Parts: sequence; structure tokens; C-alpha cells
Amino acid sequence: MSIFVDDDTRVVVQGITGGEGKFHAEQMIEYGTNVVAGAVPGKGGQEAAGVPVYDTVDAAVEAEDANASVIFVPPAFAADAIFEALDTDLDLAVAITEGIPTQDMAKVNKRLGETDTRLLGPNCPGIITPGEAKLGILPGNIFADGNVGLVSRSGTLTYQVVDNLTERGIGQTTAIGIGGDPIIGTSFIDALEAFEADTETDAVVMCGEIGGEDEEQAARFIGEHMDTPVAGFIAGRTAPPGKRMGHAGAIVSGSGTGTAESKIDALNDAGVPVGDTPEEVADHIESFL
Amino acid sequence: MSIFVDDDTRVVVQGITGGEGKFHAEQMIEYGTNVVAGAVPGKGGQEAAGVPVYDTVDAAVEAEDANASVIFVPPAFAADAIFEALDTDLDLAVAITEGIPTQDMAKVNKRLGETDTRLLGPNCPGIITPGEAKLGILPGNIFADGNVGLVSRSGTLTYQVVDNLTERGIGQTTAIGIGGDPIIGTSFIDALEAFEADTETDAVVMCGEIGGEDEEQAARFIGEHMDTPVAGFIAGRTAPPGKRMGHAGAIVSGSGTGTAESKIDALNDAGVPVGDTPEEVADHIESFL
Amino acid sequence: MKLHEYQAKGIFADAGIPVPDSQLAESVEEALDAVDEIGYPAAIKAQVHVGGRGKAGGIKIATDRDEAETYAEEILGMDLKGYTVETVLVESGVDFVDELYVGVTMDRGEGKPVLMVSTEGGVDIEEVAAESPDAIAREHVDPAFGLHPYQARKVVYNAGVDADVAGDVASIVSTLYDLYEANDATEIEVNPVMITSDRDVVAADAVMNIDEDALFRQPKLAELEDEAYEDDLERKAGEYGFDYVRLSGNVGIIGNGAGLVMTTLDLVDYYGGAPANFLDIGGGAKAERVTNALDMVFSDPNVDSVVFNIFGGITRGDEVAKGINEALSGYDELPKPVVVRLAGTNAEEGMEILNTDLLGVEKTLEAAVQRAVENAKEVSA
Amino acid sequence: MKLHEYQAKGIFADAGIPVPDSQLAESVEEALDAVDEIGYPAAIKAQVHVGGRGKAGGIKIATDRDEAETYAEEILGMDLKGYTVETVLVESGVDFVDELYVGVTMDRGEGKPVLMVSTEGGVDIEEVAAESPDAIAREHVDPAFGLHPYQARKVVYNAGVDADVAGDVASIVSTLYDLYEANDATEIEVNPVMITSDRDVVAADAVMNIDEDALFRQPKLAELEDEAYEDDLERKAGEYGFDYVRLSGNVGIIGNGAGLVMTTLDLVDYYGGAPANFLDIGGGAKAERVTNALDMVFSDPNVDSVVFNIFGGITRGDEVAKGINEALSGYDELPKPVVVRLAGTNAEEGMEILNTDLLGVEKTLEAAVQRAVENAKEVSA
Repeated sequence: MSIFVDDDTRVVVQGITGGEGKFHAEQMIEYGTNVVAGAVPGKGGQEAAGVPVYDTVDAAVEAEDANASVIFVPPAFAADAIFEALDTDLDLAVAITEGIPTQDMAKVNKRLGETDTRLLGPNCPGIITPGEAKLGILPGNIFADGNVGLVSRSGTLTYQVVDNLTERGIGQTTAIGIGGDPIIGTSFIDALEAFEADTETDAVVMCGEIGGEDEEQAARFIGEHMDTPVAGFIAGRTAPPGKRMGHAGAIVSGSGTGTAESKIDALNDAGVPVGDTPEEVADHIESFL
Repeated sequence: MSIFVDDDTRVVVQGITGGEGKFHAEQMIEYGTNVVAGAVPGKGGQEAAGVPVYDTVDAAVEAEDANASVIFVPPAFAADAIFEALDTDLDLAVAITEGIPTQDMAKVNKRLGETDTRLLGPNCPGIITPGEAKLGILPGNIFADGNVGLVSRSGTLTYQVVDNLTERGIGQTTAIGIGGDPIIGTSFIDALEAFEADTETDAVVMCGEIGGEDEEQAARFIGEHMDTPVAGFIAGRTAPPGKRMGHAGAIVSGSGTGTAESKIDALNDAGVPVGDTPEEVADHIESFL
Repeated sequence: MKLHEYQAKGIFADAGIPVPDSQLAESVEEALDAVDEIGYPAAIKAQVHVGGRGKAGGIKIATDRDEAETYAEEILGMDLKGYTVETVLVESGVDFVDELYVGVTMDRGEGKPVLMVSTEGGVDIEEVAAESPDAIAREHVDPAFGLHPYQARKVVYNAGVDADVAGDVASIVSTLYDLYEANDATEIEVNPVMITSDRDVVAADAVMNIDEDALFRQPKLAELEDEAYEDDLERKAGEYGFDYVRLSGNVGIIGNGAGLVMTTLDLVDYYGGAPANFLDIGGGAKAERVTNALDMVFSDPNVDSVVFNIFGGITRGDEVAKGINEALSGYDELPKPVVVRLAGTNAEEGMEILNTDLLGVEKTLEAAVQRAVENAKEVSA
Repeated sequence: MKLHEYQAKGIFADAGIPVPDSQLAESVEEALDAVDEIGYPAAIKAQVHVGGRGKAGGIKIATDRDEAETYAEEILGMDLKGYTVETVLVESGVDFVDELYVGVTMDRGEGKPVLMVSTEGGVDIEEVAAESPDAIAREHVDPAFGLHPYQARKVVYNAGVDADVAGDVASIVSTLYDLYEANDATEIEVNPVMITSDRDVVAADAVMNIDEDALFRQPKLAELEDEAYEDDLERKAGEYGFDYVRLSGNVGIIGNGAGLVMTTLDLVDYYGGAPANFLDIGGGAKAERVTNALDMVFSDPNVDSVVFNIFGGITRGDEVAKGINEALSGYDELPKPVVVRLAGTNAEEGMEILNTDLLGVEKTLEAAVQRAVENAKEVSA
């Protein structure tokens, strides 16, 4: 089993005629993902990455019965693309775009509360259920089918941890990058809740980082609601306050909220071991299995 | 019994220090309504119509445990006053103000969908449960306690019909003016549904007028869901298309939707007799009882 | 408030929507000067608030100066569904290959603005809506968020607009929505948006109605209010602050509250008369407002008889009667017979003190209307 | 992006928020000229992005010319928590009787902007928040609707602001929210808003941070970006388009992806070193970006050793290695020792072709970091 995506997922790629969109659509298809259409205004009737392109997401969903979207649209137009996706009652929209203004995302967040569509991201690498479907830009070859779930705010850090797991022969049910922005559609808790409910997921890796209080909330959720063991990692222990560490969301506030220490403490309080290095995370997971 | 208001209703009056607000607050109190507070920014700590005034509705509700509001605030500020009322989780807000821009009301309407508060109006005379509570500007003395419900888009037309009923000794459970604007908080259907559920209401008068399609929808509702007999009246049979007949909502569109004929036909189709004169409406009601 | 085509087009042009070259003319000479400058073909368009101007002969296309003169003479001063044409818009004729309909209006049922686009433009859109509703693509706008750019594209693509002009049409839709919001419009309609042989898009007509309740925050539009009146009595009503609509009958009607006044009109009709107007004087009925209301109906040459129907409500009937008597104090004799009916609180006391030397008084609405209808028949007989 | 106090106050003043008279000065003479014009008392305020400037000696109130000279000399050129003060704002001293805190920021958890008002202004608001959270009134704004006027009033009344100034303070709150929205701010803070003995309200300080991701639609603010840099290396990183943060250690760090770079920093610390910087070169690692990244760390005098950690992902390791080799082609010898670690797709092929004459290569992140830390110790020894 898996969470959020599997081989029944039918994907429309927004921005499929752009460089990134086309490349990754091809990569997704190569991985075996069921990419059924593209959506780009003004490009309706064309073909890209071997699938038909429609002018609107609505038309693509209607014609190809898609139930998920992956969004490769530049930051200035990305919020609009997300609104368009949310308007078509998809099950899942994955926003890869980095650099969407936060106030745009606040508006998107409001709309999210009015729909049943799950948004993943933005500023995320996407989601993969190894051997079934890949929505996003994750490098498929480092993943392996297995029984560990992974949820992370970061892309390459995810790859690092997955690499450590796969090298030990530990595969994954689903790996999810929830994104490095301050306002994102799917939280740690959303993913953890789904992993807890997934009968094939026997352990979960949660990679957090500085900024915000999502990890603290997730820690409380784990303590109160999860039987599946979780191992944690928190990036940014050495980050100074007030500085944005690459991710728009990775910032320790002047008041000292959002520190790695606070997150690590919260996880430890919930019985979640936190690795000092990615290898240690893999050690903890190995010990759970 | 009654609908929406009774002697447990605890009322805050927004705009109680203005001429209209103060006069009608006094009238409401004189009628026996449980007016517990006023709310006017900058007037907190004062007293008006014998009740304490607070700077915000929030503070008034908090301090005096109000569960309903009546809004006497000029059109330019009225939508803001409604938003303020909706923000405090009241059971009922009654907006008397006439002349609120329609686009403001479209925004209010959106918020309404997000709250559990009922909005009555705007541009309405209010609501009265004879002998228990009066929220608004209706002349209390023409009403009598009884078993007929009344719902109307118009103020003085309501008085006219009530007068005809009361003179014949037919009293009312509750009478509701839903307002003459194109976008209003409580529809005919909302009121009809409540009257249908009210065990003491044995018959209902519904006074519609030209514009929109609320009466047609209400007619379908009556046909499908109501056992309580309804008598109708529709004002504006002689109104030319494209002209606003006093009420912002009373306009037959150029395309011929919103005509009195269409509404009368719909009501007749639902088995609702429609009077040619207010007296005839009273005749129909008398025949039901 | 309805803007004239030329006013709406001015607003469109300022917002960057392409409109044809045009000039306003109030005389045949001005029209010819305009057409000399603009060239042929030129459209000569009556500037009155009447739907279906074209069918009614209010729009003609001149291909030379003689035609221009003939048409200008025909249209200026013509009676178009009861309105006299005092101004024409002389406009460069557009060589079009296709016509679209684009509109923004408030969907009352949804409580949301709705965008509408159809490739069946240039004809009566109401007929299109009635006969083939699917020919009109619709997109509702959430009033809290405002228009999302994708929605303008979506409604245009859903309507089946040709791909090569879809972007330009979406841009017009988007601008129209902005104007709708910024100007507190209740309706904006461009029918047709013309597509030229060069695949340019041009707004060839313009309907723009403004929410009167929002004029307080639209000072520039409020300035246009006077120009927007097409009737001296409507202008006067605006000055007096009355809700007023002029009709074609001979029974003048004054009352308080929109629903009750409409009912009074309906009863005039029901009892065989013909209402001359809708006039709502609002609450209270203070002497000054009564004076102004009487001035309105007395100065309407169509009015032969008047019915004055007031439901007192909170305002006591005796106070209303005093206001009426005070307003009558200037008259020795009324120019037209007036029947008054008071109802509500203290109505009997009020009717007792009414000046019955000048007024007829009736106790019920039905009786008052019937008497006013009879009076009108007598006067006009 | 953090604006300087004087920049933010300029924006406030343009929006109608009362601010004290002030002038910018870059030398003692300019400061004295300014104070001569503005009069006494005058505040001399260091313009650096450092919290708690007052406590750290970066703000002084001069009551005469001698004091002004002394303070200007003290502050100009001083080191304030690692930043050199190059500019001071000379500002008319406000005779205040009360101080408020007013702020607008994004509540990440709620995904909504939040207004904050407290009567405990003029002190460290973080301490107030920690010790008596009820002393700060909060009001969330729905980002679709924007600020409703009642919300500005409500947060002010809920904070317990004196009735006679509540309206003026609500008006400042409302304007600040407008500025927050219009300028894509992430945070606006005025601490304190001063209330004078005449009961006027004045914004005596100004913090305004802008969302860097929104600068593409904030051209005026983007122009301020250069002035906003306080460090030449940060400026250079801006030009190169890198996410870069300068730190105080001596191990330079280059990597791709924020989380992985942060992790590399953390491991440097974990293995006993001290990170000199955060530098994320993003995806791909093309030769030009590698060249620029090396230029960044090599030109930082604090850096003694470098670790270069790339997780290839979709970009294959051999391509990354080629990019690195190409970037190194200009060097006979590297100015500082560099350890490279490649991971992911084709990482081994990549490591095989890396130019090991110039670079150290390690297979695991842990080993690479440990070696870079050792290198740094050797160099600095």
C-alpha cells in the first residue's frame, strides 16, 4: 500500500510545455506514472511529452479523467495555477514551484479550506510511491519499494536520507516532500496521519527543519495518536536567528521560536529519537524493523 | 412557539447612539424586547436607551451575553458592521440599513457561508414574535399573537397585510421582513422551512415582489416540502422591465426574468393561492384556519 | 444608473480596451463634421437607454456623406421607444469577421458576480440565453478573492473562442471585471466584441449600469448621474431623493415603502386604471417631502388624478396627516384630484384631521385606489 | 529583505502615518547639520539591521550640540553585533507620555496575517509575548477579504488603548495593514508608537521586512535591495543568485538544497568545526554556478577550508563532476583546501572523474565534513 498516490493516479501536468515541465513529465512517464495530459493556456491541441495538451486544467480533467496535477509554473503565475487546480476537484495537486510570494499562498490556503483537494507543496520535490507513481522531480532511481514512510520539508535532504535507507536495503511505502515554504498545503501531521493508517508502513522518517511550529505540533500528534514508530531529523541547528536559510520557511524568528532545539525537544518528548546525522536516522529506522 | 426570536433573545444594537438606533432601541425595549447592550466605536462606557454601550460588538456580546444584533449603521459602514456581527457567533443579525452597495453584500454573503449566524436583511424592517420580541423597526401595535406566520420582502406591505389579518382577529406566530435587496441573508425558503417546523404556525403568508427568482424557488420548496398552507402575494405586476422599483432588488430584468407573472404562476403551480389584493390574501388565510 | 454607450466606452478606453474611434454629436452639422474626420463606413448611433436600438432604427451605417446626413437627420430627434434622441455617437465602422458577447453581472441567486462569454454575439443575448443556454459560457467569481486570471481564460476557452484571439478576449474579460469591481457596476456588457479580419478585437458596443447605492463612493460616476437622466421628472425625483419611475398611465401614485407603492400601482391596474408613476417618499412623510411629492405628480402632464397611500407604522397617522395638511397650506385648490388613505398607528385620528376641503379620504387601500381611478376617468373624459 | 528604519519611515510617511522629523547622516558633520535643523532633544539612531539597538548603545538622545557630537562620533563607525554603523538617522525627540506596540505579521500556523497591539510598547515585545501573552491583543485577517475596518478598531480596543487615541491608533493599524499587503511585507512593526502629551500618536520606530519572493512585483522595493545589504559577500551572493548567509566560523560550505546545506552546516558543528557560511547553489551545478560559488568562499577571508556537498538527484553525478572540473580549470592550485562529496545518481562515476589533483574526495557526507573540519584546523593552526 501507499499514501496519496499509486498506480491509479491519473496526472495532468500544468506547464508541460515549459523546459522543466516537459523534462519532468517525461521523467515521470519513464518512471511509470500515469501522466494523461498537460495544461497550458494557448497550447490546447498540441502534444507534449507524448500526451495531449489542453488550454485549461478543467478541460484536461474533463477529457482525460485526471485526478491529480503537478504544477511547473513560474512563481508569478503559480498561485493562479494552484487556484485553477483546486477549482477542478482533483484529489491531489502537487506544486513544485519555488518562490511563490507568501501572501499569494495565504490566499491559496484560504481556498484550500473550501475544497476537498489535497495540496502538496509548494516549493517541494513532490511525492513518490516506489514502483507505482512519481509526481514531481524526485530522482526515481534512489527509491525502493518497502515499508518505511518518509515525510520531509526538504528535497535533497530527503534524497540523502532515502539513499541511506535504500543502501541498507530498506525500501519505502511513500516518500513525501511537503515543501520548504512558510505556508504549505500538506503538513507533517497530514502525512503522519496517513502513514499511521497505512497498514504497510511499519516505520516513518520525519525530516524537519528550523522555522515555524509544525514539527512541535507533529511531535504532539505522534505522542498522542501514533503507534507506528517514527525517527526524526531536524536541519538547521547552527542557523542564526533572523536569517532565511535557503527555504523561505527556514527561519528562526527573532523571538526564538522555530529553533531546532525546540523541535528536537518536542520530538524527544514524544518518544521520537532524533538523529544527529542522516546515518543515525537510518540506524533508528533499522532498529524499528 | 415562534421562529428565530423569542423572549430569550438577548439583543445588542449596533449604532445605538445614532438617531434611528436610539429611537428604535427604545421602541424595542418598550415592546418588551430584551435589549441588553449597544455597540458603537468610540462610545464605549456610555449609556443609550438605558443600556450600556461598548466599543465593539465583541465586547458587548462578551459582557452582556447577547445572542442577536440589530444593525442601524449608515450604508457606507453597514457591511463592516455586519462582518463585525458575524465575527461574534451570534445566532441572528438583523440589518435594517437600506442602500448597502450590492458588491459589499456579495462579500458579506460569502462570509455568511462560513458562519452559523443567520443574517436577516439588509434593507428590511426586522422580525417580530408578537408579545415576545421585536428586532427592527416594525410598528409593534399592529401585530397580535396568533398562529399565522408571515414572510415578506417589503416593510409597509407587510404592515398592510398584517393589519388586514389582525383586524380580522388573526394573530401571528412570527412576522419576518427578509429585505428588498438583491442579496439578502435569509431567503423565503429559510423562513418557510422554519415555519413548517414550527408546530404553532398553522398557515403562512408569503409576500414576494418582482426581481430575482427567490419566489419561484420558494414555490418549488412549498410544493415539495410543506404541509402548512401558504397564501401568496406578489407586488409589481405593472412594473416595466429594467426599472428599479424602489427596492434595489425589485427589478424585472431586460430578459424578462423576475416578472410577477412568473412568480404567480410558480406559486399557483405549487398550489399556493395568490391574492390580487391584500384583502384577498387575508381571505385565503382565513379559509385555511 | 445606466451609463450611455459613449460614457461607458470612455471608461473602457481609459482601461485599455480597444474601442472604435468616435465623436459625440448633437446636431446634423456636428455629426457630419465628425464623420468627415472619422471616415467611412461610419456608424451613427442614438445615445438613449433603450435595448435593441439597432432593430428600432437607432443605429445606421453610413458609407458616404449623403447617407451620413440622411441618417443623422433621421436619428437625431427621433422617438425611440418613448425617448427622444438628442445625441448620437458617430463611430468608425469596424470591418469584422466575427462577433462575440462578453458580459459581467451579479448572479443574485448565487450572490456572486458571473462572467459570461458567447461566440453568438451581435444578436439579442437574451434570446441566445433562452434558446441555447449552452452557447453562453459562465464563470462565477468569488467576491472575496476577486477574479483569478485563470477564470478569464477558462470562460473564453469554454465558450469556444478562436485560439488566436482567445488571449486578447480573456484580457478584455479581465479588464471588464476590474471595471465592474472598481466602478461598483451591477452589469457590464459588450455586445458585440468584434473580431476584425486582422484578428484584432474591438469593443463595438458598451452597456454599463452602476449600483446607485454605491454612488457615495464613486464621485466621478456620481457626476455623470445628471447626464444619465433622460426625463426631467426623473431628474427632479433624483434631486428630491425619491425613488421614482415614470410610467405611461394617468393615475399618479404616492406612497411609502417600495412593496406597498408597487401594490398600489398594481391595484390601479386591477381596478381598470393606468398608473402614471411609482413614487416612494420613504418613511415619516414630513411636510417638505409631501410638498415635493405633490409637486412631482402635479407637474406631470400625464397625471389626471392622484392616490396617496401611507401606512404609518412607527410614524403615527396624526403626524402624517399634519405633514400633509402643512404641505397643502399653499394651495387654495388642488390642480388634480387627490385621494388619501392613511393606515396603521393612529390612522383614524389622522384621517379625522386631514384637510377634506382639498382631499378625498378613504379608509381602505382598495377604496382609495378605486376612487382615484374613477377621478382619472372623469378628468380625462 | 529587511528595510532600514529610515526607508520604512519614508514609506510610512508617504502613507500618512505621523513620524518624527528626521534626516540621514553619514558623518559627524552631517549629523550636526541635521541636529541644528531639527533641534533638541534629538535621537541619533544607528541604521543597521540589529535588534535591541538601544540597549546595545546604537541609539542616544542628545539634548545639546556637545552631546550630539559625542554621540554621533560614538555611533558612526561603531560595531553593533558584528555590523559597522555607516549611517545614522537624526530624529526629532518625541515628548511622549505613553508607548504602544503595533505590528502586522504572518501567522504561519494559521496561514493568515495577524494584527498585534499592546500597551506595553517601547520594550522588547518578544519578552512581553513570552511573559504576559495576554498583554498583546491579536486579530487575524482573512487574506481573501483583507482587513475589515472593524478589526483594526477591535484589536486596539481589546489591547486597552486609551479611548481618546484609540481612533488614531486604529487608523495607524489599518494603514500598516494596507502597507503590509501593498508591499508584500512579511512583517511590519512599530515599537513604540508614542503618545505625546498633546495626545498625538507618532511612529517612533519602524521595522519592515519584505518577502524576497515577491520582489519581482515590487520594483520600487527591489531598488532598495542593494542598500539593504550590509555585507559585501551577501551583496555578491545576491548578484550570483545564491541563497547565502554569512556566519562566523572558518569552514566554507557549498551544497545544493536548503535542507541538505543546513545539515552540512550542522555536521560541521557536530564534528567540532565552525561553519563560515550557508551557500545553496540550487539544482544542477553547472560550471558557471560552481565557479561563482568557489569565488564566494575563496574570497571570504574567514574561510580556511571548504566542503562541497552535492546530491545529484535528477542531475547525474558525472555531469556534476564535469561542471566542477570545468570550474576548476582556471586554477593551478586552490587557495583553500576543498573536499567534495557527490551522492545520488551516477555518483561513483562522477567521483572517479573529479580532478583529485586539486580536490579531496569523500564518499560519505560524514567523512567529507570530518575531513574539511580537519583541514580547517590545520590551516588555522
